[in-house]
Amino acid sequence: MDFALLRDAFWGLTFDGLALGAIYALISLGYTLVYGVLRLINFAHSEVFMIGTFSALVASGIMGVKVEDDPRTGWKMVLTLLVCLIAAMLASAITAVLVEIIAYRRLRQRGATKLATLISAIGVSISLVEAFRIITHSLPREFPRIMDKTFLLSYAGADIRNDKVIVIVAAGLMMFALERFISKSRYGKGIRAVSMDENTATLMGVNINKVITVTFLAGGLMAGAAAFFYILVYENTSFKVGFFLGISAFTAAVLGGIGNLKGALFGGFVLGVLETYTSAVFGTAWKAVISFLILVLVLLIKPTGLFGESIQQARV
Amino acid sequence: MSEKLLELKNVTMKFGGVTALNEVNLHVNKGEIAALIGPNGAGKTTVFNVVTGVYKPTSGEVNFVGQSVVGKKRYQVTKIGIARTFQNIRLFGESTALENVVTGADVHSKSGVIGSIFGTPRSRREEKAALERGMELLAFMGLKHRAGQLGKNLPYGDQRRLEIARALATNPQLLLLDEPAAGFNPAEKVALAATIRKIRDAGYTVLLIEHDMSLIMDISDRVAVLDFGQKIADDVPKVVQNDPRVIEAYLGAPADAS
Amino acid sequence: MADKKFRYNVRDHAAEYWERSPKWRRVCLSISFIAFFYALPFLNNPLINTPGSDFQSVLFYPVGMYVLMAIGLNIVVGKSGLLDLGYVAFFAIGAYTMAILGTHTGLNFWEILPIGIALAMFSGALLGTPTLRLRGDYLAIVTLGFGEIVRIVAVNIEAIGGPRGIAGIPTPPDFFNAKFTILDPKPYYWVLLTFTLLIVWMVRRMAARRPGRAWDAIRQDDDVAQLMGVNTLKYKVWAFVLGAAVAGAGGVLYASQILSIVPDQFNLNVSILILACVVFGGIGNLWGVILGATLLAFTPERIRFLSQPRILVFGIALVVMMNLRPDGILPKKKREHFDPNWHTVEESGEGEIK
Amino acid sequence: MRLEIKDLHVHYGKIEAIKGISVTVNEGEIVTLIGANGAGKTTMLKTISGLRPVSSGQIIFNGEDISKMPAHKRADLGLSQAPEGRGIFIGMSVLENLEMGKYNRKNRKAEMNEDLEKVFHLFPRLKERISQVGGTLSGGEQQMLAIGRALMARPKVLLLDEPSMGLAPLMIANIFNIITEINKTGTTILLVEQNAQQALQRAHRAYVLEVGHVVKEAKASDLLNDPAVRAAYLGTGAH
Amino acid sequence: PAANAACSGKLKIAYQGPLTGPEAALGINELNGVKFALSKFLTANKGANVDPTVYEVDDQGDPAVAGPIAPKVAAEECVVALVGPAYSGASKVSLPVYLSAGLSIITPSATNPTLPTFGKSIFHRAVLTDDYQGPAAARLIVSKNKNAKVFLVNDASDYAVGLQKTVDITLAGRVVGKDVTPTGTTDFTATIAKIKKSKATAVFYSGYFSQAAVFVKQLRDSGSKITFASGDGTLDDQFVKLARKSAEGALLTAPAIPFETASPKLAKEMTAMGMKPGVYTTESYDAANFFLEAIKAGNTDRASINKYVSTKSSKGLSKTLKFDAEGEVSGADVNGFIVKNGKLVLLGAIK
Ligand SMILES: Nc1ncnc2c1ncn2[C@@H]1O[C@H](COP(=O)(O)OP(=O)(O)OP(=O)(O)O)[C@@H](O)[C@H]1O
Ligand SMILES: Nc1ncnc2c1ncn2[C@@H]1O[C@H](COP(=O)(O)OP(=O)(O)OP(=O)(O)O)[C@@H](O)[C@H]1O
Ligand SMILES: [Mg+2]
Ligand SMILES: [Mg+2]
Repeated sequence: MDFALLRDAFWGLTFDGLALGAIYALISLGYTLVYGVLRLINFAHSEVFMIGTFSALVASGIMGVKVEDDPRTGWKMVLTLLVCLIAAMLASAITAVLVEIIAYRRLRQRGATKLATLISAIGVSISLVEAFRIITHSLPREFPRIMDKTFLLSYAGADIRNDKVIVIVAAGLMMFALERFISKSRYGKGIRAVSMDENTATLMGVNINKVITVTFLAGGLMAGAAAFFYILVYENTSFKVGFFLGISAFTAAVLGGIGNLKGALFGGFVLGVLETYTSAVFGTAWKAVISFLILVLVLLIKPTGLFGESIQQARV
Repeated sequence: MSEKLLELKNVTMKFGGVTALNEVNLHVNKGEIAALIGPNGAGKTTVFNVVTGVYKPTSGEVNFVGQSVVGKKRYQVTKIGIARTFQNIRLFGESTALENVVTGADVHSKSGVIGSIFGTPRSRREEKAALERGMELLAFMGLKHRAGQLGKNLPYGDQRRLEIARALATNPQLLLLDEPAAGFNPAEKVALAATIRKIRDAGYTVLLIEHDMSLIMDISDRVAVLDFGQKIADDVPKVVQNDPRVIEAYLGAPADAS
Repeated sequence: MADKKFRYNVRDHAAEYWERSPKWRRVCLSISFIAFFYALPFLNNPLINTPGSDFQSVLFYPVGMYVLMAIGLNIVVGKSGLLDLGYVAFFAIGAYTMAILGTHTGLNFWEILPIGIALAMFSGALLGTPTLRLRGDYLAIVTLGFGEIVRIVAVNIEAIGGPRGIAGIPTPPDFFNAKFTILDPKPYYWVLLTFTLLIVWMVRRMAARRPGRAWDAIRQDDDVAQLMGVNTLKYKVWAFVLGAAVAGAGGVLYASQILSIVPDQFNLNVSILILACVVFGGIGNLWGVILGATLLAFTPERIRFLSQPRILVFGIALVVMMNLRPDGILPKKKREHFDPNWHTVEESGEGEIK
Repeated sequence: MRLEIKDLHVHYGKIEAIKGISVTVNEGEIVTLIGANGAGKTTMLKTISGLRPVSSGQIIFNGEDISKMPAHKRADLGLSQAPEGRGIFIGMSVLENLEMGKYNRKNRKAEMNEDLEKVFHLFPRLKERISQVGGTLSGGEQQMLAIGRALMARPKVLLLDEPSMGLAPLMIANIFNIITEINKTGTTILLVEQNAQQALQRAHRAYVLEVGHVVKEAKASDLLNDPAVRAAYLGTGAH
Repeated sequence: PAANAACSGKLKIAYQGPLTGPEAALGINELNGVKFALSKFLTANKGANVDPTVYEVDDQGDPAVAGPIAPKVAAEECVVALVGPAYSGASKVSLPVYLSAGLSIITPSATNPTLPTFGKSIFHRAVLTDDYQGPAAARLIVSKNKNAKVFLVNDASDYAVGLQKTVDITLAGRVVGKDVTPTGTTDFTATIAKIKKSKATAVFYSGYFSQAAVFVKQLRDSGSKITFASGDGTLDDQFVKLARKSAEGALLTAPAIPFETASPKLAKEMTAMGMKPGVYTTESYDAANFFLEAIKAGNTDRASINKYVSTKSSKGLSKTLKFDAEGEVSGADVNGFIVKNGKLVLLGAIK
């Protein structure tokens, strides 16, 4: 146990943890959104993210970026980054919507159990991972460096790097935009209504299919953004990239209180920082164990996560 | 003669800003049919919830045959002899009628998981007794022919009756019925009144919430009236019926005695 | 539509046939049924053979092992409705018990078996008691985490082999004429089959009695179950502990057959696959679960000739099947019983109560 | 807004719950369906609002066959239902539940306050509980909320399934007055009630249902005096 | 078993390793090596006694999956030799079965030192175990950096932990810190903070190339310029491709050499056939060739092929394969490499 390291490198670890957490947060939004409407863990969401990373990669190729090139600068850089971001978001969003149609819709309309749907989503997840494994010959892929990584400033031993700043800020902004959309548009209400009582929701004029599609779409967009930021910071991907991030992001969603957007954001950041701290103190090997124990502790004290509303049950 | 079975002393139940029960004193005597009436949202169901351990009262005492039920787990409350039905029917829809009732009857079984795996004599005995008790109660409620049907597939009226059977199966000293006649037509209400009387005659004590005044007047020995969480009357039906406060808060027009 | 009716009829007919059968016929049917399964390793049928792998071995692992674990998980997920995504942990605990005790003490398989089961049960209770108060999907993540933790701990502790695991696990001692060697999976299969039959028998007894009713009640409406006097936490912990026991037993046997284990074998995928077996077969229905596990374990072996797209095909098949049969292959469909005796008493409250 | 149901058949799996029912509700009318438990009254309403699929037959609303139309579109046409079991969104506040009633209406903002005031006027209790979550309301409060929410949509045809269930006597009288009042402002109403006495007093016409069939159709006032109906549905001792 | 007449002209060489699932990359590298060896052999020896396709055995790198397949492979009479299993875990389960069936195996990549006890006479290993590589890696680091203070990182895999242990022992007093970053770690922030705090001048990463690339990139992006060293799991063109500039100056060791370095010509040929060489391609190519030579020398049954590879030697691309009594390859050198200008440059045998 190395508490001294945590003390000495506190701000640096915190900053880097926030950057990681921002990516978790964006992914966990997808889990939380789908959970919010269907009360289901979307097991294929990690693959929605995975496809986003590959799409950003393809987009960079289309933009003429080569791996051996020097990083771009100026407008050219901004444009390339934007195109990659949009490509990732679009691809992930489309994937998410397709996942809903393939794995969820029919089952839902037939009134299948939650578990049946869960397995169907797992099937989609397995298929996507394997399909990408075959396409990529099981090899990881590298993402070119489009933007030079520079230190903006150093504070108390923490090196603040440009790409990570972008990630943290952008995640916050996207989250804000999503929150606005959900709370200002009718969809937010529609989503909640569907999650509580589908039948009554239709009676109120809610188009359930549309609401669910929008939900998956929004989750997909966020996962796509996460994918782009991930690949911007870590610069590589592989068919199994979704698995590990997926588990962390899902944990983050639960930590924050699954079904709650603010909770997902908060949970993501908290988990990112927490993982970084525990890696520093206990060693990276134990980070999953410690993070999990903390999660259990939180749940035992607050059974619905940090931000979770108490689970709504009809009263007796 | 009037041995107090259940007694609420100064019970207050607050939910955030809402005071659902305000210093309520209430008791049920052994062997009577007591009724609890009052406008919507007066706190009637909340009384049931406090008594059965669903809510812990903000303050006050709830005593059942001399022991406090406050802080007891829900299943413990059932074990010591209080059973209830629900305002919104809450049956085990995927279980058969018989299974629903036997689940209640299991309360007093001692044998657990190990016993049932190895089929110990006690477990067999208890199993048999529970099943017999279940059938008996189904027959009593006129549901014997429904024994093998799933709860969710029963007609509405039978669902209500099955809830009563299930509650009776726990062998309660006190039976709490929350609007058992809701959704019944007049003929069914008459039949239900007879059933409730029979339950009382069999030695159970009943506390009943109902909005149908003719039913209440017909069968209850004593009526307590709640309004905005406060008890405004508690007396024999005739008196309560003509209490101006009750008329104003609840009945509207003077109810004609039938 | 038409074929749906047909399918249900077959099932109902089979069940009715069984119920109508006199005792001697039931005994005969059961015996021949069981005998068939004991003889299965000798069956050489091109339809069910596995061209890419050894059929007798496949019967033991994955098929037999998946069936056993699916039955165990079904107690947790199917009967009491608790979503457990870390079931592999108990399997791992059983296997590691066998591996550690087998290599470090003189105890043999039969002596270790109860210890392994007990340890699995103990950890089930340890995990369950605090966490089973959590509802629904919160439990799912907690169990998922637990499953991963057991694996990670095994990787990180050098004393139990770290990532290299434990090798040289002893085989069970000879049992009459049956010799347990890695070269002959048959005796293992028979032991496994015996375990399975035993557990099926136990589960069926429980399901029809008080615990079964308690679990049914908890699954359908936890609040009301409590108010009907069911100590729900106790029964949930029991479900967890029994499920753990089954997986623990499986783990002990498995380790003694495969002779060396590594932590990576006990990953999340196993938990998910076993869960898939349960749901795919027909959650809550014992026969469905057994069938589901058999199919899901067997299919990837049967389609080995596909080589690269093998797992892809498996994933797609999972989606397609769930879409076609959302309630599983043999859904739990409670049959409503009509006993003519029940109509004899005149209706409308004629009965009497004490 | 005329609602016309022609030879409707509805199934639950293999069970036929509605076996060829024809019902007409003319614009401006209150029509009530009475019948014993399990007669199929709720099923009728669910089918009209689109929650149950039609096996055969037609539902014609304002001249248009809507029997295949998804439920949410029917809501947009002006069909509004206060469902049996109330269908409260348990995690939403009273206000949010009421707002859901207006989910698809344009210029909701403008109408909103006006309609909210109306509902609160009818059910002052709801105003007191405006931010309480629906799931914790008492049974009767939920019933008021369900009716209030249906009114928020400014329906052309209002489907009410046992609106008096679980309400206190004073409130029951109130509810039936409200029904009459809404009807006077031009809303067509199809009412299902166990409280046949009151329902028949308020309705223009009535249908008597028995196990999936219409056995009687008449002016409500006639049924009120029909001895067979009195015996079966009004209770012999009732007044 | 004696030569089977039905197998005449159709002798099969099997390859066993992960061909599907998350570990498949490694298995496919190896399978390609075997396939390529076979196709070269068949073009050079028209009408040879060998089935032109490799008998593929997919164990997903998982001992559990290997369990039921090994007996089937053993029962395939025309399979006379097997390259693999790729992973130690799967090997431990498979070897006893192959031993009883007398099936000769040469593993290109399973480096667990205890494997000979499982395979006994039929076991051969075409790579040096960690016992050789670790010390060599340690010497390489010290030779480049006299006062090296080394930080050790491993990815918690069987291979990595074993390798790190031997490096650790040889470096003894120079090790200033350790961390484990399990497979799937994407963020090395904490590890890098630890490295910086330990004032290490070199880091030895024990694990596979894809994660090594992520790690070294983050290390460089954090501004650290300390020596990066790693073992054969990282010795892959992919590593250089993935890490690009950050890989510059990385020291790598391997008891073998990458296919491209060993023979650029063959590598090109192979790529042209649609197969990319990667980690362990060279070893499996050599292993397959050894078996093919045995067959060419007229051995058509398992026993004689096993005898051939156990006693004779074969000059491979990576080294001369000559197995000692334990089945371990002997007399081979551990080579050192450095990444220079985006290329893996051979430094020669590490003394
Ligand atoms: N969990 C809770 N949270 C907040 N308020 C509650 C809760 N439970 C009950 N209330 C409020 O307390 C009051 C009393 O409710 P209760 O259910 O006891 O009424 P009731 O007398 O049974 O009415 P009804 O006849 O309509 O069923 C109601 O106004 C209700 O909204
Ligand atoms: N979900 C269902 N599954 C199967 N059968 C059903 C279902 N819902 C209703 N039924 C059956 O359809 C028939 C009509 O039921 P419905 O609920 O429409 O009656 P109702 O007239 O509204 O009765 P109530 O007065 O009890 O509300 C009944 O026989 C009932 O058992
Ligand atoms: Mg109430
Ligand atoms: Mg109804």
